[in-house]
Order: sequence, then C-alpha cells, then structure tokens
Amino acid sequence: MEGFAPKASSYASQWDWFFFVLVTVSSIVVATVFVAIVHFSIRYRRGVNARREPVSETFSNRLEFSWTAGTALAFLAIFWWAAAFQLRDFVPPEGALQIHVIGKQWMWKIQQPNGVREIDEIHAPIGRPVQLIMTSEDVIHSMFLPALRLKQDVLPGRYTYLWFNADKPGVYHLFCAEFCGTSHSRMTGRFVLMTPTEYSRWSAAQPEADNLARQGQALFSSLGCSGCHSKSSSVPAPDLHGVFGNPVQLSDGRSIIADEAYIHDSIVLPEKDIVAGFAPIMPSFAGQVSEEQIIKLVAYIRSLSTERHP
Amino acid sequence: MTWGVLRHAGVWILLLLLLGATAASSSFDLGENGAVLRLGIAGLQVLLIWLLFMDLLGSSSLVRLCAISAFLWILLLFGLTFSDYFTRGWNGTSTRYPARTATW
Amino acid sequence: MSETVSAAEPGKAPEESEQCESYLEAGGHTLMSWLTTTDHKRIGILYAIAITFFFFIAGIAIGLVRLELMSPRGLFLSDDEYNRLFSLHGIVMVWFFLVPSIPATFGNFFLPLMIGAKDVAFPRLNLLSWYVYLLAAGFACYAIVAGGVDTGWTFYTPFSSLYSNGNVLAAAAGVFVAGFSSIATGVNFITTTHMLRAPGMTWFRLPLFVWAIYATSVVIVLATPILAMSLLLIIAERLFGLPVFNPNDGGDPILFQHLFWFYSHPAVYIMILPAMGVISEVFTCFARRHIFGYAMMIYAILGIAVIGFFVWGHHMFVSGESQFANLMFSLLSFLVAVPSAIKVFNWTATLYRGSISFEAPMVYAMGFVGLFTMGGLTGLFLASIPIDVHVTDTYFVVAHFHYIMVGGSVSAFFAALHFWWPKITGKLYSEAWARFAAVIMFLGFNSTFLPQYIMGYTGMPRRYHVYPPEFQAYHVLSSMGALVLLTAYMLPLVYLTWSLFHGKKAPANPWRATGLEWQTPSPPPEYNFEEIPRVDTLPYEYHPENQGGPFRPQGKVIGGK
Amino acid sequence: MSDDPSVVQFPWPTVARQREGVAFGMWTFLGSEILFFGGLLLTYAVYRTLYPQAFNSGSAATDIFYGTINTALLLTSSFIMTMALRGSESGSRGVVAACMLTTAAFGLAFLAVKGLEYAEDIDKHLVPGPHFPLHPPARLFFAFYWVATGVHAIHLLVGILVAVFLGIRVALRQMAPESTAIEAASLYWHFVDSVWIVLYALIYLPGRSGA
Repeated sequence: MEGFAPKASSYASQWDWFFFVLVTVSSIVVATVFVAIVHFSIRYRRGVNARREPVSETFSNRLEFSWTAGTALAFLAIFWWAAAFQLRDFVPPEGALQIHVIGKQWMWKIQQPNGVREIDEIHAPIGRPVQLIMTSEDVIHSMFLPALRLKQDVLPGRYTYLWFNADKPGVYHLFCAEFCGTSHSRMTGRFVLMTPTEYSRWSAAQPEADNLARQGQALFSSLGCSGCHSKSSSVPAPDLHGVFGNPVQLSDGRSIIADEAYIHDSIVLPEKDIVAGFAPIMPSFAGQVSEEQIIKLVAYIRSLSTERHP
Repeated sequence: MTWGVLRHAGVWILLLLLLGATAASSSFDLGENGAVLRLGIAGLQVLLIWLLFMDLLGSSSLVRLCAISAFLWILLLFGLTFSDYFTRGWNGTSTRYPARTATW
Repeated sequence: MSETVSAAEPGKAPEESEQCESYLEAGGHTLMSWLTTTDHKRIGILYAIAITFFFFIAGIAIGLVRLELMSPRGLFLSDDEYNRLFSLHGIVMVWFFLVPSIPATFGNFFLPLMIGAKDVAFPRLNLLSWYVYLLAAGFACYAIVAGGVDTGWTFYTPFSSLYSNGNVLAAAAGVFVAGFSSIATGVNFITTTHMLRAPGMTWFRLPLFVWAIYATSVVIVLATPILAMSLLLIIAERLFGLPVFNPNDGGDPILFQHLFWFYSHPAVYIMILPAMGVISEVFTCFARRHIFGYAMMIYAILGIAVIGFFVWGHHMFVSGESQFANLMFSLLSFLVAVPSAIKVFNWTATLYRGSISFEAPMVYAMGFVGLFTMGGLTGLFLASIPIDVHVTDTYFVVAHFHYIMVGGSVSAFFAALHFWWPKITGKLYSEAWARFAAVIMFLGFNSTFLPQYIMGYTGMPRRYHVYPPEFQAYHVLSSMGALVLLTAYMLPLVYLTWSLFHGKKAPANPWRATGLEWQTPSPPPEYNFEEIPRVDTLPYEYHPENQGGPFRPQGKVIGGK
Repeated sequence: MSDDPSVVQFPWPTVARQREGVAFGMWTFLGSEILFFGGLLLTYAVYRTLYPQAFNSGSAATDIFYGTINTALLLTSSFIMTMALRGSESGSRGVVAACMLTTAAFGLAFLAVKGLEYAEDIDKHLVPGPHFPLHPPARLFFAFYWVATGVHAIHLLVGILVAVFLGIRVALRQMAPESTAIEAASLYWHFVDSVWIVLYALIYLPGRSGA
C-alpha cells in the first residue's frame, strides 16, 4: 500500500478535489463563527465599557433573512454540484469487463469472465471499464474500494453493481464495509490493478478453467432445466433463446427487461414474474442452487441470446 | 339520550351494511378496481367511526390536528419509501441493451 | 461560582421564604417516598440516576474498545467480544442514555416550572414511564449479562433476524419497551404544554427550552412507533420464524432499513433539539441579552423537527436504494441543514453587544457551539452522495455523529446540569473545578474524534476489530484522547457530589435569570407554585437599557422570592 | 357537579379542562398508534407491490367466514361503547357499567372466534414453516397475517381488560360514572376497532373471485 489515501482512478482524483473544496469551505465557516465568538467574548465581556444599546429591528430582520437565504443558496449549490458529479458517471459504458462477486460470511468469492476463480482478491485491468456484478449468499456485505472512492452494499437475493475505469496499477485495499458478523474485520482482501498485458498474462497463467457459459450449460442439463426449457419438451416452458437483455411480457400485464436479476429471481422465486402465456408450474430452486451456480446459469442464458433459434 | 342513541344505532347499521357490501364484492372479479373498492369501503367505515363514534366532528381543532398529522406522517412514510421502490428499475443493471421484444 | 455571583451581585441574595417545604423535604426521605412519587421533579431525578448509570456502563464498554484498538491486531479481545462491546456501547448510549437524557431529566424537572404549571398533565403516567424504562433497562441488562448482542445498534436484517447468535431478542425487546417509555413521556409533555400553560404564557412567550422539549416530544410520538414496529418484526422473525425480511422468501432487507431510519434519523433530532433548547437558555442568560431572533429560533426548531422526517434515506445511499430516491433524500438533507445553521448564527449574534460572563454553564455552552458547528458542517459532506459513498461506514461517519451527539448533546447536558444544579439541589458547586472540567472535556473530545475524520477519509471502515497497520497512529491518538475525555467526565461526578454535602447554599436565582423556574425558591417546593403565576412579558428580558433594571422575570411567583 | 372532587385530578384546574386534556392526550397517543400500525401496513404495501399474485393466493387461503363474523362483532361492540360514553355524560352508573362489560364481552367473543380461526390455520399449515402449502412469497403474506392479527389481538386484550376494570369500578361505586377514564377507554376501543376494519380489507377480501 503506497502513500496517504492512494488514488487509482481519475474519478478518485476528482473526488478528492470535491472533498477538499468542501473542507476549505467548511473551515472558512468554522473560522468565521469562532472568530466572531472570540471577538464578541472579549469586546463585550462583563465589566468592560462597550456599546450595548438594542439592535434595531430592521437590522436584525435583514440579518436573519440574509443568512437564511445565503445558507439555503449555498447548500443548493453544493447539492447541485454533488448530484451532477454523481450522475455523470453513473451508467457504465458499453462493453465493460464483467466480474462477478459473491459476498459470504466472511470471504469474497470472485469469478472472472473467463471462468477463473479468486478468493479475497480481485485482479482487474486498468484503462478499460470494469463492472462488478455482486450478490451475497447470506447477510448484507459492502464492497469498499477506498482507492477508487467507491462503495456499494452487496445484498442477498439481489444484484448490485459497481463500475470503474482505473488508471494506476498497484495493490490496494478491499474492505467489507457493512457489519456482517464475527469476522467482519477480517473480510478484507487485495484489489490488484494491472496493465492490460499483465492482466491477460495473469489470467492465462491461472489453472485451466472452462468459461462461465460452458459451465452453465453443463449445469443447465444436470439440474434438469433442459427437461422443460427445450423445444422437444412436452412441458410448456419458455424457450430461453434470445431472452437475455430483452423485454419480457408478463402475465399480469407488466413488462420487464430480462437481466441478471430477472434470471436470478426466475430460478429461486419463479412465481414472482410469470411470463405471459405460461402457467406458474416451475418449482423454486431456492436452496438447491448456489449463487455461484446461478451466475453460471445466467452466463449460459446470456450466451443463448446472441444465437437466436439455432 | 334517545336521539343520540338512535343516531349511533343508524351509524352502526350503516357500518354493518358496508361490511356486507364489501364482503359480497370480494367474490366478483373486479381486477384492480376491486382493491380500490375494498379499501374505499374500509376507509369510509373508519371515517364513520372516527367522525361520529370518536366524535372527531365535535372535537376541538387541536384534537383534529392530532388525527390529521398522524395521517400526514403515514403519507410521508409511504410516499418517501415508495419513491425508492417505484424507481428501483431506473437503476437498471446499468448496462445498455438494444430494445427489441423477445419472441418465444 | 460563589465568588462570581457575589461579585456581580453584591448584597442581592434573595431571601428564602421559610414556610414552603422543598420538594426534597416534602413527602419524606424514605426510599418508598421516592419510588412512589408522582412529583415531576423527583421523577426527573430518578431518571437522572438511571441514565448516569447507563452512561458509565456504555462508557466502560467503549473504553475497552478504544484500548483494544491501540494495536492493529487487537490486544485482549476476541472478534465476538469486540463486536458485542461496540454494540453494547451503541445500544445503551442511544436508547438508555441519549434519548432520555435531557428530555426525561431536565425536561421533566423544568417543563412544568417554566410554563407555570404545578405538575405535568398526567403525573401517574409520568411515574409509570420511568418504571417502563426500568423494565426496558432490565431487558437490556439481561442481554448484556447473558453474553451481549453483536448486531450493532442498527439491528440490520437479515443479520439480526437470521444469522446473529447474540441475545438479539432480549436487546430488541429492551429497546422496544424503552420506546413505550419515550412515547408516554412525549404524550405527557405535549399535553402539558398545550393545556397547562400559566395565564399569559402564550406560545410566543415560551422559553426556547420549552419549545425544544415540545418539538422533541412531537418527534418522539410520531417516530418511535415505527421503531417499535420494525423491532417487533425482527422479534417475530427470530422468535416465530415468520419470514418478514428473509431474502430466501422474497423479503427485502432494505425495507427494514427504511423502517429503522424513519425512526432513527429523527431520533438524532430527539437527541439534539433539547440540547439546542438548553444552549439558548444559557447563552441569553450569560450574555445578558434577549436571544437574537427569538421567533426565527422557534421556526428553526419546528423546521428541524418536521424536515428531520424527510431525510432518512441519506443513511442508505450505498444500500441499493434507487438512484432517484438517493437524489431526493440528498436534496432534503441539505434543506434540514439550513435551520441548524440559522441557530448557530443566532447564538453567535446573541453575544453581540452583550455583557458576557463565563461561568461554567457558559463555558460548556460555548464548547457546544464549536463542536456542533464542526459536526454539522461534516453533515454536508455526508449529504453529498459521491462523498458519502466513500466515507459512509467509515470512521468519518463515526466522528460526524459523535461531534453532534457527544460534542453536542452531552456538552449541552453538562451545560444544563451546571446551569440548573443550584435550582435542583439548592447547593453551589466549585466554579473553578467546573470550568476546568469544561475545558478538559472540549480538548479531550477533539483529540478523540478529530483523528477519526482523517482515518475515515483514508478509508478506515468502522466496526473493525483488526485493521491495516497504517491506521494505527490515528487510533492511538484517538484512544489517548478518550482517556482525557474519560477523566473530564469523572470530574463533575466528584465535585458535584462533593457540593451536595459541602456546597454553599444556593440563592433562589444565582444567575439572575428571567425564567419562571428561577422565581421559585431553590430547591422548589412540592407543587412548584402556591398560586399559578401570571405571565406578562416575553422571555429573556435581560437587556439593561431596555427596562431600567438589570432584567425582568417572566412573572411574579407567590411564595418565591 | 362541574368540579366534582372525585372526577377532577391533580394538576387540572377544572373538570372541563381535564376532559379536554384527557381527550387530547389520548388522541396524541392514538396518533402514535396510527404510525405503529402504519409501519406494518407499509410492509404489506411494499410486498404486495412486489408480489401481487402471491398475495392474492395468500388471501384466498384465509377463512373469510371467521373474518366477517369478527368484523361484525367489533362493529357492534363499538356501538355499545358509544352508549357507555353517553351514560357517562348523563351520569348514569348502571348504563356505564353494563355497557362497558357488554363491550368487553363482545371483545372476548372476537378473541374466541379468532382462536378458532388460528386453530384452523395451524391445522392447514398456514404458518410459514416446513409444511407451508403455498409458494415462497405467499409466506410473506402469512408473516404479515400472523403479526398483524397478533398485534391487533393484544391491543384488543388490553382494551378488554381496561373495559372490565372500569366497568367493575363504576359498578362498585369506586369510580364516578363521569370519570374521564371512560372517554379515554372508548377512544382506544374505537381505534382498535378501526384498525381491524383495515386489516379485514387487506387480509380476507383480495383474491377471492377465483380469476
């Protein structure tokens, strides 16, 4: 770990700038109040000769009005700046490298897109957008990457997302920031940023692993999904080709984009969003498939959407 | 004594009739209107009880203020909480997809 | 203090009326006379004893935690013991010290006195709420003795409902029951303020402390039931297995956070509003000036109380709450900062053209303004979403709320204690010691919590038992500061107790203050006033040039001075 | 009678002022209670929005017969409670005592029916647990069902105890029929009744049309 509060992205540098502008503004306000109090305390201390006649009504009303309006406007300005800063980089660019993260008491399980698995370590390349797709197997955790000035809670039963475009290779902290039980403070790890060439060299050197979609395909048949979700099946279940990433019409009239969260819910809570034209007959796989397996299934179903109706 | 009791008895009968109506309505399929109707009748019944049995009508404005502010705070609780739930989808997955409808 | 008072007021010690027995004498000295009392003043003292006990329990817990954090690998605690100690500190400090601290002690004692009433509206309910508090305390003590609870004071689901193996049930039940005590007290204060004001005591003649306690009570009554319900749902899930927040059944853990913070953000104002009331009383009295912007101060109190309900989502910026809700809550959080800023400016302006003296209550109050300003401004950082994303759940947040809660509320508690001690006990304490303690407290506080801001900025997460070694220097600094702070908190315990037995007898109105409570003898008689006083003037008529006299009390009290 | 020493209590100056104060204090407390149940209704509203179909199937599994009977019982008890208050206003000891005790009897009848219903629910495994017959999100509905009806039943039990206590005290001449406690008790009773009306509409009625 190098330096005082190391920064590994241009976002982090801008963040620091914002932060220290606020520190400066606040210090000026604190100093003003302190100076006023000290000044009055000396000038108007008891027993000292000073002007003490009442302040005129109009003067005090004007004063009240101006500092009320002044603080309100100043606060609105800070809000505007903060909100604009937040929204500017909220949506990640297309084609981000997607890394899956699972929080579990008390470890981080990482799956790189090429199927490489890591524990308590995230390797990521600099110079390109990287998206973390995160979920938890038990309680709420929180992915905290101080070098990027980013944090996002990791929730059970839901996916949350975080993206960054880092620019400085190095080894940084990775913390769990939401209290998650006994070894909460040991749920830390290494966040390794590498140049793209180093990154591909690193992932090539890892033990040979099938890619996620291929692992998902194997699960799809071993869990029995393919028994219903196939053309030849007698059970009326939706065909999953071309689903991922597209709107799905539901039986109660709503329409929903089939994203990771939708596939996830369809596996563990199948009666939540039922596709129009189908009966709610799919059993829940909650407790039978792990979050890791769901990630693989999602990757497989995602891969099906590129090839339509083989 | 008698006039007041008669009036309250009338309210009581009305409450029972409303109960009958809402119970009967539940066996017809009214879609989402059904929920509105059921909650509307329940609201009416509660209003009758509060205004007449609990005599909010004849109470001081101070007492009415209590009841009203409790309701404003309920609205606040629901409104701000649902401002989260109704806009969760806007978070999106933050990944852009081409918009086209799935064909089954 | 005695020197200062007699120097400022030569030969003006008001004569006591010997006929009326003080509330400490009337009814007798037996334990039973205290345990069955319905006198609001005695109940205030019962609360004071109970919360002092819990203040030191929670203080010991955090003392051990700070000691443990001297080393990045820990010194003598296991992970579980550490987690249980900081949870104990949070739960006890929030619900068994801070929430009842000023309202249930000074509010109970002085609200009826300041509005010219003989007691609160429902005296027996008042006693009952103390017993309910004791029952809650019993649950909490059981949870501690039986091994503690490890959820933190926030009880986040699904950890608290499904995974924790601590005594969540007992702790949650304790907080749940304590909520009823709060609500009962709140209902009592609201009714008292509305119904039992003395003739002439109109809303815009009420002292600001009364306004603050009134607004606090409204917040208590409207917010606490939601906390009660959220804890009840956790109890239902843990005890009966009803899946309310269980993600495996489709439950949403974030719903719990909405319910919890709907109470717990306004709860911050339950803790700070009474403190603001105290500071207003003290500043105006020792500056000998009418409070600057009296009406504006009232609107600010009400504004904080109401807008304080709109901002809870800023605790959830990284929780998975929707981005739209984040922005809205961020905007509203900036709004609530405006009335707080107004109050700071008004206190400062009250000093302008005053005749200021620096007795102990004033020193504590000035410490409050400094620390509250620093704490409040860091609130702007946390209301800005991108800043909050990085510093939330780090020591930055810890420092921020300790500046408000400890630097703010606890300083104000000590200001109130020193301001009203002569009235409550009829005894004078050592002014020199009191000022010394106030200064030490200010210095100790800053050395404890300033390093935590820096740690938080560099990314030190809160609730960490072991931590990367680069943070050690700040932790050691903070722990040393905590030692100083602990000493400063022990001092008043010693010199105030000493004053009970050896202190000089206090005059009825040692500070020459205008409030009705000061027009009664010290200590006040059993039913406060022989005859309900008549109020014919604004509060805080201190200014010498205005009235041809040094100050003008709000009303004349028969049997008083 | 306006300043009857047996009715006016310290620190109130007059009975009229005390009446006003008690009603106001009670309503303040009820405001708090409204939010208490409001928190519960919020969980219902959120989960119903997320899982409308599961909530309908959960509702359909409840027993509307018991629910309707109970609603009628409570409505009637509220009517009798208004007569108790009327008796209190005219100072008739007999009416107050009789009406308070009858109200309490209706409350007990409600709890008895509720007991039968609970027994049936447990029989049908409608308690979220191992043999729960419906799909997972319906477990959320039944979690709400048990918590809401349970909390309501506890409130009602408190109301019954208060009504019996006051009725007996008035009957035994230990308390004046004009006591302000009668009005406080009646406000509380009506409030508990109105909570049930909302619960009835949320728990028993949806999802019955069999669509």
